[in-house]
Amino acid sequence: MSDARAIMHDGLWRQNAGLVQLLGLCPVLVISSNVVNAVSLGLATCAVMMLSGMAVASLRRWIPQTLRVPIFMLIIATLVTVVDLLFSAYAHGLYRVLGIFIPLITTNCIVLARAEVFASRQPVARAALDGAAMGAGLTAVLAVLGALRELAAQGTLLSGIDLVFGAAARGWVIQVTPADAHYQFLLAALPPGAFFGLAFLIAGKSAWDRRIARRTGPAPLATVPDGAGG
Amino acid sequence: MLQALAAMGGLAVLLGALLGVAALRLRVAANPLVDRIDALLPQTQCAQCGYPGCRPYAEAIAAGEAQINQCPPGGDEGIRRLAGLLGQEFIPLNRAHGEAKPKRLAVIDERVCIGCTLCIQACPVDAIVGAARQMHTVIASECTGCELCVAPCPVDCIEMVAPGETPASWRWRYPVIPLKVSA
Amino acid sequence: MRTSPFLSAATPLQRVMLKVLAALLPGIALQVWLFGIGVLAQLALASVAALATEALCLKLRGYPVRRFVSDGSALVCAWLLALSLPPLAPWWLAVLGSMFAIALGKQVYGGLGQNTFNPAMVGFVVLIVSFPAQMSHWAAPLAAGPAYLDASAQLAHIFGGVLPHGIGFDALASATPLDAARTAVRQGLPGPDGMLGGTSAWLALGWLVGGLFLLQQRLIPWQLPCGFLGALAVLAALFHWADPAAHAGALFHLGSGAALLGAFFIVTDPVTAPTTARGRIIYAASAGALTYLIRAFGNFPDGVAFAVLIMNMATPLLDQLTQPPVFGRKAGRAGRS
Amino acid sequence: MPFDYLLVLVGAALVNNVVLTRILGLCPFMGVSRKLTSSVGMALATAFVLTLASGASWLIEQALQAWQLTYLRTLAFIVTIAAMVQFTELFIHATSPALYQVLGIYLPLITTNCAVLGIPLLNAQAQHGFVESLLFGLGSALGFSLVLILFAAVRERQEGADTPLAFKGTPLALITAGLMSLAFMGFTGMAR
Amino acid sequence: MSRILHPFHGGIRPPEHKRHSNGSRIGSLPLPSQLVLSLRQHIGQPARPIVVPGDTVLKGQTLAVPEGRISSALHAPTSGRIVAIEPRSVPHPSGLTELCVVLVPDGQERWVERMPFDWRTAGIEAVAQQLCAMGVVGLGGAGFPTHLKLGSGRGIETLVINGAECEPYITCDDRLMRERAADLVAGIQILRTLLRAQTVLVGVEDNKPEAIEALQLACGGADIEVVALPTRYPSGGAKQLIRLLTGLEVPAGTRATELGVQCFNVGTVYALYRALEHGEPLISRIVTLTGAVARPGNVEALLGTPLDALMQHAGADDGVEGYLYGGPMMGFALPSLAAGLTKSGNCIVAKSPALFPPAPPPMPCIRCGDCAQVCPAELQPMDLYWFARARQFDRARERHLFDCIECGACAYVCPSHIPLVDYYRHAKAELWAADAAGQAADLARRRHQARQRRLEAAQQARAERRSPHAAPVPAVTSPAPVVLPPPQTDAPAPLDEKQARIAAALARAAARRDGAGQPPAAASAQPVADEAQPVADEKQARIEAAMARAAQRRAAQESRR
Amino acid sequence: MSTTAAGVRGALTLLAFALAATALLAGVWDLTRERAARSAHAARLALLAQVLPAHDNDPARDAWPLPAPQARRLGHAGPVPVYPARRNGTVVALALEVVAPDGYAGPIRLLVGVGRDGALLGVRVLAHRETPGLGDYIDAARSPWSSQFAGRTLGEPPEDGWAIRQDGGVFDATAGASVTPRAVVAALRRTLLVVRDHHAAWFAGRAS
Ligand SMILES: Cc1cc2nc3c(=O)[nH]c(=O)nc-3n(C[C@H](O)[C@H](O)[C@H](O)COP(=O)(O)O)c2cc1C
Ligand SMILES: Cc1cc2nc3c(=O)[nH]c(=O)nc-3n(C[C@H](O)[C@H](O)[C@H](O)COP(=O)(O)O)c2cc1C
Ligand SMILES: Cc1cc2nc3c(=O)[nH]c(=O)nc-3n(C[C@H](O)[C@H](O)[C@H](O)COP(=O)(O)O)c2cc1C
Ligand SMILES: Cc1cc2nc3c(=O)[nH]c(=O)nc-3n(C[C@H](O)[C@H](O)[C@H](O)CO)c2cc1C
Ligand code: SF4
Ligand code: SF4
Ligand code: SF4
Ligand code: SF4
Ligand code: FES
Repeated sequence: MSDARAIMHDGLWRQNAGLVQLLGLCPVLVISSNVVNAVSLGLATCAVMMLSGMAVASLRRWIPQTLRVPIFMLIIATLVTVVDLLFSAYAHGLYRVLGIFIPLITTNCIVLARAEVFASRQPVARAALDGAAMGAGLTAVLAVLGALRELAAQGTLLSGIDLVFGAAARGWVIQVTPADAHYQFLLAALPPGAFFGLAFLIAGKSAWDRRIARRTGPAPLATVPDGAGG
Repeated sequence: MLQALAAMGGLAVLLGALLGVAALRLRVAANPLVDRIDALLPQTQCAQCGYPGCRPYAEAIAAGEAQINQCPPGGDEGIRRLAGLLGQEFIPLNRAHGEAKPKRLAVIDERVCIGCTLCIQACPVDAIVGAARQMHTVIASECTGCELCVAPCPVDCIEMVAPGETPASWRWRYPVIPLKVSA
Repeated sequence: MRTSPFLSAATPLQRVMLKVLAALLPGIALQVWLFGIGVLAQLALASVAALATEALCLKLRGYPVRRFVSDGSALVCAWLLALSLPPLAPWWLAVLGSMFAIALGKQVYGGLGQNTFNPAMVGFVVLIVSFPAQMSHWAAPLAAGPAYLDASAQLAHIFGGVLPHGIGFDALASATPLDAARTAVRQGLPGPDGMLGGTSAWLALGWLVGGLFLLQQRLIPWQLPCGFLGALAVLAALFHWADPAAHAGALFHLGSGAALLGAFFIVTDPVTAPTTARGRIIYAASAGALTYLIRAFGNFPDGVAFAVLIMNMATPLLDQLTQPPVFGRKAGRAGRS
Repeated sequence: MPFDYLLVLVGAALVNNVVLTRILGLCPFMGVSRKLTSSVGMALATAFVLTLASGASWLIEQALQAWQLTYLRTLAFIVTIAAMVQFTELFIHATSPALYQVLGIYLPLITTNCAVLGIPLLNAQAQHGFVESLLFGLGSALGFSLVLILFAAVRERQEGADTPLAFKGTPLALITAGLMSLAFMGFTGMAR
Repeated sequence: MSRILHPFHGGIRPPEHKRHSNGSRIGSLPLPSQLVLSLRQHIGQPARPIVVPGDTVLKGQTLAVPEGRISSALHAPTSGRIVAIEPRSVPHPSGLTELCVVLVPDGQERWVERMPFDWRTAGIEAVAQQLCAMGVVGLGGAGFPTHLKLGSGRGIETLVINGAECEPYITCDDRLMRERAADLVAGIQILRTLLRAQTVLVGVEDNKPEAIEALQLACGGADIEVVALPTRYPSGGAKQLIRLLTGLEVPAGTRATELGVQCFNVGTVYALYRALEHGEPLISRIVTLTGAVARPGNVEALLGTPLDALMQHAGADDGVEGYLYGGPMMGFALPSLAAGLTKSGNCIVAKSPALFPPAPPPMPCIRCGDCAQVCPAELQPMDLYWFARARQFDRARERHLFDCIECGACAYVCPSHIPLVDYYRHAKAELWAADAAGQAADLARRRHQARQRRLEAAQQARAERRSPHAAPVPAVTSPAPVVLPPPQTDAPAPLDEKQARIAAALARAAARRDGAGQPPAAASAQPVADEAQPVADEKQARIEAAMARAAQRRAAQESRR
Repeated sequence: MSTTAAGVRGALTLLAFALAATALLAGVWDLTRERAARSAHAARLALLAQVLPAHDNDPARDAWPLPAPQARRLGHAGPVPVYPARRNGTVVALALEVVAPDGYAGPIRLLVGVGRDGALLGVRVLAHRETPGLGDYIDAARSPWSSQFAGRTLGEPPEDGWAIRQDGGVFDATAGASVTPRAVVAALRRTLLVVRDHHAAWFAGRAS
């Protein structure tokens, strides 16, 4: 099913929210200071996107054009609040760490953008897949950025995992630099570090894309809309 | 629960009514963006962009359906202007639509022309004169170099030639300062 | 093809940079005299790291390495960074700072002349934010210090992190006047008495000599140092007048920290400062004011680096808003018919 | 008292700048900063809505707290903001077509600027009073406008630089934003 | 008495190098064996030749007449025979060729009849016409036709005579002022009367004391003020000179006349004097030969004199590595010495490495601001450079690129040795080209829209004709109002019908060829061939080949689909 | 469609969606409310447990508000809770929220446990703005620095020992960052003084 693959490819790479569309940047930059936070928020966003995609796609017949944006926002805000309530009940530690960034998924531009651009014109299944793919793409970026920053800042991976899986998970933390070296590079943990990290990720992607393009020759001819040229 | 429903319901009724009224009052004006985009296109009308002329392409850009890098006659400079107008990042010309090349003019080889008028029908800017069965000529000052007249000619008598350079038409070149040693 | 003019009378860029380096020498000499050989070690470390980073970046970007590395701008950047480091700082501080300064502050932007932020200050700020502990360990000046480290001991500390037996760093450390002043004020103790800030005032004199040389050589416009020092002094005097107990006076502020070094060598970086006369005044005066505010109310002891970076981001807008009227287009000037 | 208010204003505008310190509202910051003129339009529009939203959301928050419905906060805020943005658009269109021409296309984008929701949420979290809320909103709006306009001017200049190809465009803008954020750390400690 | 000067912003003081060439009197040159006269010796449209190869002409006889509003005439510098009118290389940075009249002197110097012009009674328009016919253009560098600078007789307040000669090396105006001061003053008096100027100011840089003295002497009691200017390049720029002398600033895009001032170069005034008082058209000019030459100095040379003859006369050294046309600040490197001297050729400098050490390779701009400090137009040259380099030409225009007078002061002081003026010239050229392209696009848009409308109307008409209820339609063969090209007149022919018609056309063409063996009427415009038959054959062959090509192409297209 | 009709239609549509959304939310809230409150409570208890000895009551539920005058001595503007830990009904320890106002970069909020014998049981930093990497070693998550206070009383060390080493006291402090620990030590000492002053009442389980 190449259609689904195309949607996945778009979401994960070609139209990646964090690297290409540059939407939903605020949580990406703030919450990516370690892997656990990053992935948690990424998955929450992913869930909201999938659900809102489905909701919008299934309800689109009843949504008047002029009230589109407020109603989309209504749907998204509701779903986000549901997620927020669930976090507060079942992952309280994480709930405190993520703070206002859970409610802020509401205004995460990528959610509304997908609702508007994709979900409001597509069947439910595709909308769900698109939401999931976009969310997964965002989560992937968050995970990579989180890992890079956590490594650079404190030389660990998965610190804070106990907030998700309880105190038992404390041992899962991977100490990359020797603990007694007190390694730290604070810049990486601060917002500027997030900006630099994302910049280098995007630069890397663009360099990679260019290399691929060089290897495979110029892009294939764009499809000409039917009836054009006459 | 009831309180919640009442509160949100009240808010929604208030805002919904406001917006409902607002939506009607909002006039949908013609999109002035199309004109501004069209003004930046070279008007060669060559259809290389994949649209049947410059204006349709302008409309497609305004509607967000087309990229700004599909017009070879406009070249990088044209893309730069479009990017400036639309606040987008510059992207290089999409080679799939053709290469940017210096403007050339159509010249009809008058010894071969059979006067079939096919080229006249093809020319989007009426730059070819001549009546049926008469020899045809291109008005150089009005030819946009779109090459649309080349293909229909049954005897292949139309050639695209680059106008020669004279001191009057000569332009100062971009000062080439070899800073980079390799790309 | 090269066209007119066919004549040139400019001091070549390399010479400009060399003169800036030369202007730093009096201050460096004083700093070595005050703090010891460590200063030279930091200079050397930063220079090597900066040149190496510059060469690597140029190579990666495909530019002629020799020509651009030899333009001297990386050295200026490295020296200014090294001079703002604690003389006994561990070796990797200077190296890391220079790498960030050149790679992130300069080459990512396209190299010489294209950067938005002052590279040396980018390096400095990265360091002070990332390694506040190491960056605030200023040893006391040798002349006044409670303990004396000879050259080899200094180098041993810089490169090996070891101190002679029996001496802890606490024994060597001294708060710089700015730091001491703010710490005192925060704890309700009497602040400095408005006099010059001890030994660093001597240093200030060194930078002043170099700065005057640059002014005389017309390598820096007067608006920048004057605007900077003027705003700093006026604000300091104002606050001191309002509450002498809580705020040190103008002379103290001019004589301590990086005020004069900044005024003559950092605020004046041509690439990152505006080019119009009005823009330069606004830029430098704002930087001076911000320096004072950060010193007096912020968390960092010295504000020069932050103030300069903050104003760097205003430079393009200032340049645009302060365009002088072009010949024949001046309002109110005869000529508009 | 006036001094406290000034502190709130300056604190929100510079010390805890929405974009550079709180990291909110980045999408418009990155997206509408390629041209100085459009950034000025965006700054004006956002400043207006942000201030208005701070005031309106304070009212709503009072009601929600009175009825113990704070879990509806996000929902109520965002619906109000979305409606307010649309209404602003209408209002400007009706009263000043010239201004509308300038701001028109930026207005709808404001709804998804997370600063517009984030600042009211922070207001609610910090239990600010009405005047404080309004000033906090205004200060944040000023801070947003200031850095957006400066950033746009910086980016306009950078367009002409020999930036390495991989960094041209967005990566360089992000690095610049990062350095701006680093520079703004100089303000830390200057207000609560 | 000294006048209060109004110094302009910026400026530089390059080494003068005037001493090489200003020590000796204006010399002359033996008649060269050939004169190459470009038809574009001035700004504007080139002149239209009215002689043909083979004609013999007298000295001063008109060779070409002005074409269009901004143009000027061209005359034979000496008597002789026109041997060719053909593209020859001209003094232009491009090194391209342009239409030139080539004249071989007969050595007899026979003049046409020369008649002084009664400029006192003739109206100013008549005088202007006479100057145009005499080919007088500005000799200060730009070559703007002088008759256009006289205005329409409204008169001006201040007449400024430009004797500044601020560029290094050039001394032709200096020598002119020293040696022909009396004629020059007579010319100034003519201009003052014509323009009804109240004040006359002659600006001369104070590094030419002899010229100042000579002029003052010649002025005698006349109310002409000779003002010594501080030596500072580019005080000779018209706007800078006007500002210096009067304090008025002429904005870009405005003419000085609007402010009541007009400025003429001394050489121009002298030429005007010769043209009006002696009836001599502009056929020669004083040119400085200097630089790395054995005998630097000034010569009065006939227009069209090959530049290598001039350089031979001056004795160019062996070490010369190129020549500049004009001074080192504003001139350009000559691609070849084969061109002939033009009216704006005030100086030729032979370059040697000693005088012109090679510029070090350019470095990036560090925004030091030195250039802004010296820019007489008060621009921010580094910004213009930044935008021009990034090809953001519109931004450069916003920053007043077109106020730049290309004086080169900025590049002179740039520590990074950036050829700034090159960038400005490039940017200006691109902007002009873009403007032209924009106009062409507007034209194309209008024509395209007209065509669309016409086609729509035609379609509608057809639709109406086809509809059964339509009124009986006149048997139209040419429906819609036909504009320039007769459009496809017949009703839409089905494809095969069209093909048939093409075939018919081909057949017709073949028949015509076979029958009369005459070239088609239109072909007579072609360079005439001697024999018809080969042409016909050739045409046949061509058509066949072309048809084969076309068929091939179509086949290829088909297969691609 | 008239303007009013459009208004009514728009209002109704939005109303329908809003009601559905609210209903959904209210439902979910109802379902999670209990659990969320329990989670929050548990988090609070876990934190208190770090500074309190073993106990058999729920200190969070048993907390009483500290009146303003005493709260002010601990650096607060208004009332704050005091958390008692009881074993078999007797109060064995108290946990207090304390503010050290003079940290390097602003106030430092601490949670301090004090035993019946007047000894410090534990110190946890709730919130601070000290320089990361320099002043933040007071945070137990960063370094064990704060554990040195366990067992300290007003007499042990004696009064002039209640200071950091640099100032002649007994408590460690990182060289180059003495402002922060100074503030903490002073705040702890103030806390012990306040507790001593109200020892009788508080450990009897009374507010004052
Ligand atoms: C940008 C810059 C920032 C500096 N920052 C500090 C600082 O934060 N603290 C400091 O003590 N010295 C700083 N210095 C070093 C001072 O210029 C000066 O060398 C030092 O304060 C003299 O030490 P003293 O005051 O102990 O005599 C800085 C220098 C520069 C160039
Ligand atoms: C930078 C610059 C320098 C010039 N220097 C001189 C000069 O020294 N002498 C001069 O006669 N014209 C000079 N010109 C030309 C004048 O601007 C102006 O064109 C001339 O004086 C007008 O007189 P004309 O039309 O008679 O040539 C210079 C122009 C420029 C742009
Ligand atoms: C950027 C910066 C941040 C600092 N942050 C702290 C801090 O959070 N806590 C602290 O106690 N000292 C901090 N200091 C150091 C203080 O300014 C002061 O020098 C130090 O506390 C004096 O301690 P000492 O007597 O041990 O040298 C910081 C210094 C700098 C330069
Ligand atoms: C007067 C002058 C001052 C300079 N100041 C600095 C400076 O403060 N920091 C720096 O990195 N480079 C400085 N440079 C060097 C150079 O301009 C700088 O590295 C550029 O920013 C690199 O593009 C200076 C150069 C000159 C001529
Ligand atoms: S490619 Fe360009 S010139 Fe050709 S039709 Fe399209 S827009 Fe017009
Ligand atoms: S003559 Fe040919 S090339 Fe020229 S505009 Fe017409 S169709 Fe295009
Ligand atoms: S003189 Fe050269 S280096 Fe200096 S600002 Fe001008 S162009 Fe740039
Ligand atoms: S060439 Fe142009 S920009 Fe340069 S100094 Fe002259 S007028 Fe100014
Ligand atoms: S996520 Fe914050 S503005 Fe888009």
